[in-house]
Amino acid sequence: MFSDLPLLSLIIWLPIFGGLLVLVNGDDRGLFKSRSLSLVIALATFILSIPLYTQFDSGTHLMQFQELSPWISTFNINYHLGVDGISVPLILLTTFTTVLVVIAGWEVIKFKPSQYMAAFLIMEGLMNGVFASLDSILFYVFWEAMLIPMFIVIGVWGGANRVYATIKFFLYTFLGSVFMLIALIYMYYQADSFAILDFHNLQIGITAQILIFLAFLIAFAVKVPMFPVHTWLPDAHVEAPTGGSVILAAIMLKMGAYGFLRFSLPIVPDASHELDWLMITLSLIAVVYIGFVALAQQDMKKLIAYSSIAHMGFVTLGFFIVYAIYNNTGSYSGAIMGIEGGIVQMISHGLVSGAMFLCVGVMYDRMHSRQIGDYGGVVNTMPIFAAFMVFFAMANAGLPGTSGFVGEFMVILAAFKANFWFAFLAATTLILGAAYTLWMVKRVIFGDVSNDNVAKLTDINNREFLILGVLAVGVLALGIYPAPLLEVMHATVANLVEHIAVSKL
Amino acid sequence: MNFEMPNFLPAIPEMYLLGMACIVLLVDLFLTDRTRIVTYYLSQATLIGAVILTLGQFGQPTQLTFSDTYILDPMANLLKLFALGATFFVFLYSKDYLRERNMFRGEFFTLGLFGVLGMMILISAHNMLTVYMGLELLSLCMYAMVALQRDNVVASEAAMKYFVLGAMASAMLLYGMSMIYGVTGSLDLAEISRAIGSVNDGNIVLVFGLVFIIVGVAFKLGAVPFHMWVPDVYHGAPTAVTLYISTAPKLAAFAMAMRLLVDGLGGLHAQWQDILILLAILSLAAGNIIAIAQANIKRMLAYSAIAHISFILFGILAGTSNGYSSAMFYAITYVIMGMGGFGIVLLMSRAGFEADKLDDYKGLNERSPWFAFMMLIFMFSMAGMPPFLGFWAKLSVIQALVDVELVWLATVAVVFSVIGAFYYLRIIKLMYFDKPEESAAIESSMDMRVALSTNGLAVLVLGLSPGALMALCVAAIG
Amino acid sequence: MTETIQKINIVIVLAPLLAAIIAGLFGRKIGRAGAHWVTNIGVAISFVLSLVVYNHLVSNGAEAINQSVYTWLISDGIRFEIGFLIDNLTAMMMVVVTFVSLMVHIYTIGYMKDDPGYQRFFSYISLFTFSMLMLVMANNFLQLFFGWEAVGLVSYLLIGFWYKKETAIYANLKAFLVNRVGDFGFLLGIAAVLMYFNTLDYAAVFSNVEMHKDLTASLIPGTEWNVITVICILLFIGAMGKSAQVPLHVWLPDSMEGPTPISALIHAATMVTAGIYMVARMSPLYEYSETALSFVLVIGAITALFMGFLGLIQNDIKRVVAYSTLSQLGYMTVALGASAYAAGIFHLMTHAFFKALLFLAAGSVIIAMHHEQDIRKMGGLKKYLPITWITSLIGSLALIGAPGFAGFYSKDSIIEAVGLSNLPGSGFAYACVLMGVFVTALYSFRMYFLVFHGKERMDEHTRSHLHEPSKVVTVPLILLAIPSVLAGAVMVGDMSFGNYFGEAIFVLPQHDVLAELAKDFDGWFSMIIHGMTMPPFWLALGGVLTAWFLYLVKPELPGKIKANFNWLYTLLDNKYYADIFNDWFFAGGTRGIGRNLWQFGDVKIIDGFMVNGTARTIGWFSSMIRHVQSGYLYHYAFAMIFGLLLLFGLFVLD
Amino acid sequence: MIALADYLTVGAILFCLSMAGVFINRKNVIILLMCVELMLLAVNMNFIAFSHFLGDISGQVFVFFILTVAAAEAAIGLAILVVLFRNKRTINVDDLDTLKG
Repeated sequence: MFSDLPLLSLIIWLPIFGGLLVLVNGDDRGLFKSRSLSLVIALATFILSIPLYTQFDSGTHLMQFQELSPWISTFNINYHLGVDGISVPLILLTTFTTVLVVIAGWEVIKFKPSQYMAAFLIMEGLMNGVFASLDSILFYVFWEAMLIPMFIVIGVWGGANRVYATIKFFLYTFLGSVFMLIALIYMYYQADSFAILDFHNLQIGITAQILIFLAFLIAFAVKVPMFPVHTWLPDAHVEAPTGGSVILAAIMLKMGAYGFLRFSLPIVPDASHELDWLMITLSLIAVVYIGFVALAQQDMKKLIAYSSIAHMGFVTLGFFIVYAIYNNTGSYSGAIMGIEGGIVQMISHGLVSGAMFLCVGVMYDRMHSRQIGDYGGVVNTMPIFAAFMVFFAMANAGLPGTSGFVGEFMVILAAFKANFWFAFLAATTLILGAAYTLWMVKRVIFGDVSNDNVAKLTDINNREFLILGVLAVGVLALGIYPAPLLEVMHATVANLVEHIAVSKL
Repeated sequence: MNFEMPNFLPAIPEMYLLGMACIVLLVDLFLTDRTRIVTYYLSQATLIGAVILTLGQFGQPTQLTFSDTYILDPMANLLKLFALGATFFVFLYSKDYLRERNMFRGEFFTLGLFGVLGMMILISAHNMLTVYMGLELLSLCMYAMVALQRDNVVASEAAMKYFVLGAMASAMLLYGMSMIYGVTGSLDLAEISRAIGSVNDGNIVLVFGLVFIIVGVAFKLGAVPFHMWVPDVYHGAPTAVTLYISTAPKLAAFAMAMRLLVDGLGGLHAQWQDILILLAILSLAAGNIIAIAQANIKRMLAYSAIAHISFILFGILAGTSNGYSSAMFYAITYVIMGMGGFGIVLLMSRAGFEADKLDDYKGLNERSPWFAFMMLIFMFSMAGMPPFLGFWAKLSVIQALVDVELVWLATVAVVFSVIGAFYYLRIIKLMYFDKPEESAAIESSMDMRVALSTNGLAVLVLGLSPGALMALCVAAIG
Repeated sequence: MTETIQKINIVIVLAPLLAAIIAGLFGRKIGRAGAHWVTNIGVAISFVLSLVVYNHLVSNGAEAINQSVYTWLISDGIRFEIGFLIDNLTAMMMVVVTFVSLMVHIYTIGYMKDDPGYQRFFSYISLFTFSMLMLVMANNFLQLFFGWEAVGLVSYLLIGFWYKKETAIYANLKAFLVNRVGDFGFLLGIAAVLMYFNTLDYAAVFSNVEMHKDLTASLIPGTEWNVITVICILLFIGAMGKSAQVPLHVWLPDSMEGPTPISALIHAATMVTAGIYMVARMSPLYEYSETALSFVLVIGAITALFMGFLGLIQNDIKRVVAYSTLSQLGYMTVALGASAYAAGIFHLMTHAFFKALLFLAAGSVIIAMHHEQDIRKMGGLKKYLPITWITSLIGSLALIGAPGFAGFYSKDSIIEAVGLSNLPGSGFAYACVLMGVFVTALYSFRMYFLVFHGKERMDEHTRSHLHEPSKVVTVPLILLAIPSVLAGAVMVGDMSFGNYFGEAIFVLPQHDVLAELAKDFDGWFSMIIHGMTMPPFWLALGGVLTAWFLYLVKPELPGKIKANFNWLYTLLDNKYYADIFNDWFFAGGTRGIGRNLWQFGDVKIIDGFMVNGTARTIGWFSSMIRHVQSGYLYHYAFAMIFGLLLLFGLFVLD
Repeated sequence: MIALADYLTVGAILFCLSMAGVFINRKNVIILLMCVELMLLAVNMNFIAFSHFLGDISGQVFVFFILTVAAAEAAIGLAILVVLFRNKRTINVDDLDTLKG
């Protein structure tokens, strides 16, 4: 029944126009309306996105659900949408997370709830657009436009130091992406088109490739974020409201990694080959350095933010060990595992970090503090919550059986094929990840009731239980049976590896 | 000696405008303050009429008239259309502001109309004499308008500065023109262009002339280091006048640059490209950086205007029709955005309150979510964020630069855009993140609200489908 | 029949899982009784069915079963599966695990009856049973790792079961992290297996070992490493974590912060033996690396002896047993190192019974003493707790390897096997295990005498309430005491010297010390007779007598010895300073590195200097150059003229 | 015979003088206005000289326009000056420094 609908357009524009509707509707005419309206829109979008998975043909790497119509003829820019095995899981993650975020903000957001909800809905549409665009300018438009609602969300509903954080966030990411724009325009003159797939087949000289790669790198590295351009993330997370943190961690970071797969690797494979040492180094620094830094954090959100950076290090590591595997073993066997592991890690991190931020949000809503030192013995007053928190913490530490394990496992396996020491350094996350996560859990959750505020805590209500429960099921399901997720991406990733193995010089 | 009747048809809008401006001037003499609104309506009707007449010329082939001193081409047509339209909005936005300050008199509108006439002449100039006449007509009107509020101390200071510097710049332009005239033996732009082809490259007089002409153009555009008047005049002039100065004349200035540098001195592209690169980078850097330190929104927007000008220069210096059309697109886009930005300032101001401090915008989202949203659109658009119109303007200019392999320049441009984004963000931060210092609702007339909303939505809608406007600009440059 | 067994296998695994889920999620609904019933039944089902499987394989001699349950994922053409490999080794482990687990489940009903976390506790231990079964039944490295980590998780949860106790939540974090250090190596080992064998399936890997035995890799540029050695050592690092071998042993004594049933089940009988099991399972790999075997041997020997010393000075009843566990794990590891895998596994089994027995007995004492664990405050309990007393005595005798008891057979096999081994380090190992016998006997009976004999040192109030705990506590003690006596004699012929494990354990002929021993083996009884003539027996006897003399005959003597050898006592009391060193160097060091990297790297350099520095510079620049706009007309004019000259200058330069 | 270059030199000197006048004079706004007029005269000188030597009349036509416009400009300039004086009670260039930064 869905097959003849322009599904991709729907999941982009339904939330955007829905968001505008919520905005226009306003919150003065009764809070209930704007919230339930938002929930309906978010749910509808989620339902509309399901056929993308169920009707997806996993046997081919070609773009599916394509939509193409001319947009700006002057520059040959088209409204071109389509998805493959890499983007479908990310779109599903986006639509799914947005539903949770809407529910999570239900009664917590008292100040201008309609604007809050509208911002998230609009953001959802834009993020779907990022993952579904096949025209690079269209991609860029969605990519950049996304910053606006996020800027507003952090700035309006954020914490005390929100102005610094949000402007830092905005300028950092803005600075990153403008270089990409120049690279895109440069390629437009080579390909005479802004279509991403045309870029994939472009022959480019090595110097140009390296410059393009660096331009992309700045854009995507900021978003991922990779060391050393990561410092906006902890600040943004700390100040953002819970929903903002969730979207930031669950989806926005993935956009950078997605960019590597969609742009950097296939468009400039030789430069990727040439500079893979840089990417691997930065990724490993992200894992190790950030792991240490996370240990030192006193603020729960900051800690989880740093852990996000470390986890995203696995993603980029998985993507860029391709050539090192080839150099070491003489074949590209293992490369697919690295990339697939990276993608799985993206999805998993979306769920786990989202859940972690929601957990912190649950506590913050009650105590209005994110400081680890203000807590202690939460399990005494919030046993159900504590169970969830420990569970997600374990997932964050990469316990097998949770989704957090799958990606890390695959990436470490692949990294070993590239170089023992890559795997060695990557595997330190086993220790560091467990150390910073569980140490926090120990200080926050366990122990005797540390102060009166903790003693007054009430356990989670049904709404919170629903969100965390759904996420827990997702985390567990992906951990126990990840095959369906990988099924979708096999053909695409295999084709990608085949494509990037061929030099474009 | 046989006298040939020139073909007046290409200049019909100008002649109509001249006639109507005189009528408005006369009619206003007979009106009392109570009935002054008639002047306003008459002026707006004049502009609408001129728009209609201009539209009537739409699509006509290029024509020269008045002994080839006057040209009607698609570029002129489009620019005039937007100049007239912009002035229409300027009058509309200014109405309430002028009333509250006892400035709602015929002078503003008649000067405004004559200024538009100057712009149109400048846009259609095909002879250095016409350029000069148009420029002076426009400038003299603007000098007078800045000083219109007679008891305003800063305004008169701004007017004085504007006048002295403007006259000096005119003189320099003229000096350059005299040099060009000396070398090429003609005032006609087409003749000059032809003659330059046969002049040897290193002709020092020609270069002298070129530099002086560029100074004149740069002054009009407000490019660094000939920008000094911009902040003071924008700041000092009554906001309605600032609005006028900051919008339509930019189109005229763009046209002047096109006429002189491209139509006339196109053969010297290699020479003026370097100069424009220098001016553009200076403007970009100075505009964006100094704007950060401003506490007055008019002054901040002035510096932002300086920064925006550099993008117009980028388009022109690319030296391709692609570059010209993107510069034109940028100029038009800037007019639309700038109009909105100052429009919000006018909307916020009321008797005795200028709303020109940045802090006046604190918590606007709580006082008026809709207009806060409009301002957000203008600011993000100016910062060059998609999906707003400003992004496409920047995109087209940057692609024009990349096209001529000035990738490094494109990189400089975008980096400074990021620095520039900071002060736009600050406005949004004030509107959205801060608590309002006063809770009074924003009062304004309905037509103002509607117009401003249209303006804002235009930035959004044109941002979502900029194709048509871009195509128009491309067609206009041909 | 095979298909039925395959289904049974799935039930064996799922029954405790289901029970755990029910007790965990619906604990409040089904109440305390509901929770213990559901979990006890779940584990009982597993136990009974394990016996069925055992019977099928061992008694009926059926073929080993290698079954696949489902495909976890496929990537890069490599299948990652969840599946079971059931052979004699597995079957034995299943029986041991489910049996001990069942005993502990029953015992817990009594031990935890007043605890508010009753349902949670049952849920955890059932979950543990599930995880442990997943571990031992795995037919591939992935699932092994899954079970490996899952038991780690449950151990973490159970050590921190009393989450209000600061020491408990410290201990569980420590346990998890130390285990993670082991897992770090383990995971790398798995990655190495995948890289060189391109599969994680046991069968496929083991059948290809020989082909890879001379393969080398240069881990550090310029040096060549034998791949099998690398894999084995990496995997063994995992085993060192889980089976608490020096230097990763530090978590185990602290894990005694958990409730006693847990100490019995997880930290003595089953989970900690996972490493032993894993190495035995990997025997086809280890056999091809003498380096790795030597490494295993030496580590095991160090653990066996030096952890035993620590048991001598402990005063906490559970800690004494804990250190004895460490030492016994060392014995098992030594056996593995000497290629006497079968003896190691045999000791694993007997140890599971008697150590669980000892722990539960200790638990019984603790209940009776109202949660007093200091043996200096006990004494003369024999008459108050007769069942506990007699079962403890059996356990202790089994532990020290008194001839006839289960521990005797397994331990003697190990000691003699080590004596025959000629791997590098075997001499050292032999010395260690021999000395260990004396030490074991000394600390075991020191505890035994201090608890059950001698003066009653408890306070009056406690004494008046002393009585034997309820049936649910004593019945498991009795049930565990039976195999602690008998298991050795019954199984020794098959396990140590027979062909019990079939193809599950692979030994190269030149390493096969047990086969050497088997030549002299002539039935269990003659082994007793033979054992009496061997040094271990006399050493054990000496240990017992020393303990008797020191703690019953001349109780004032230990204090004098302590005073005379103060430095030694201090060294032992501080556990060789391992904890202090770890706290200072690793825990403190990492925290310090983290803080410094953060404050210096992120806050100062990146944020302070680069990000905010840029912003500040621009801001400063902005506030400076705005003064160019001085407001003076002549400056403006000058700027224009300056600009004019600048443009001319541009041409001059051209 | 006076050569073209001589005329141009005079024009240039006049122009430079007036430019110097604009930024060296810090006292009186009226002097500024006069300097501006002088600049235009320098330009006129150029135009007429070129016109003469080129034998082209349009340069001289331009001069008439310039003269006319200069008159209008002067009118406006003086008007602004009057306004300024009424507001500030001074026509000292140094006092025109309210707007800056």
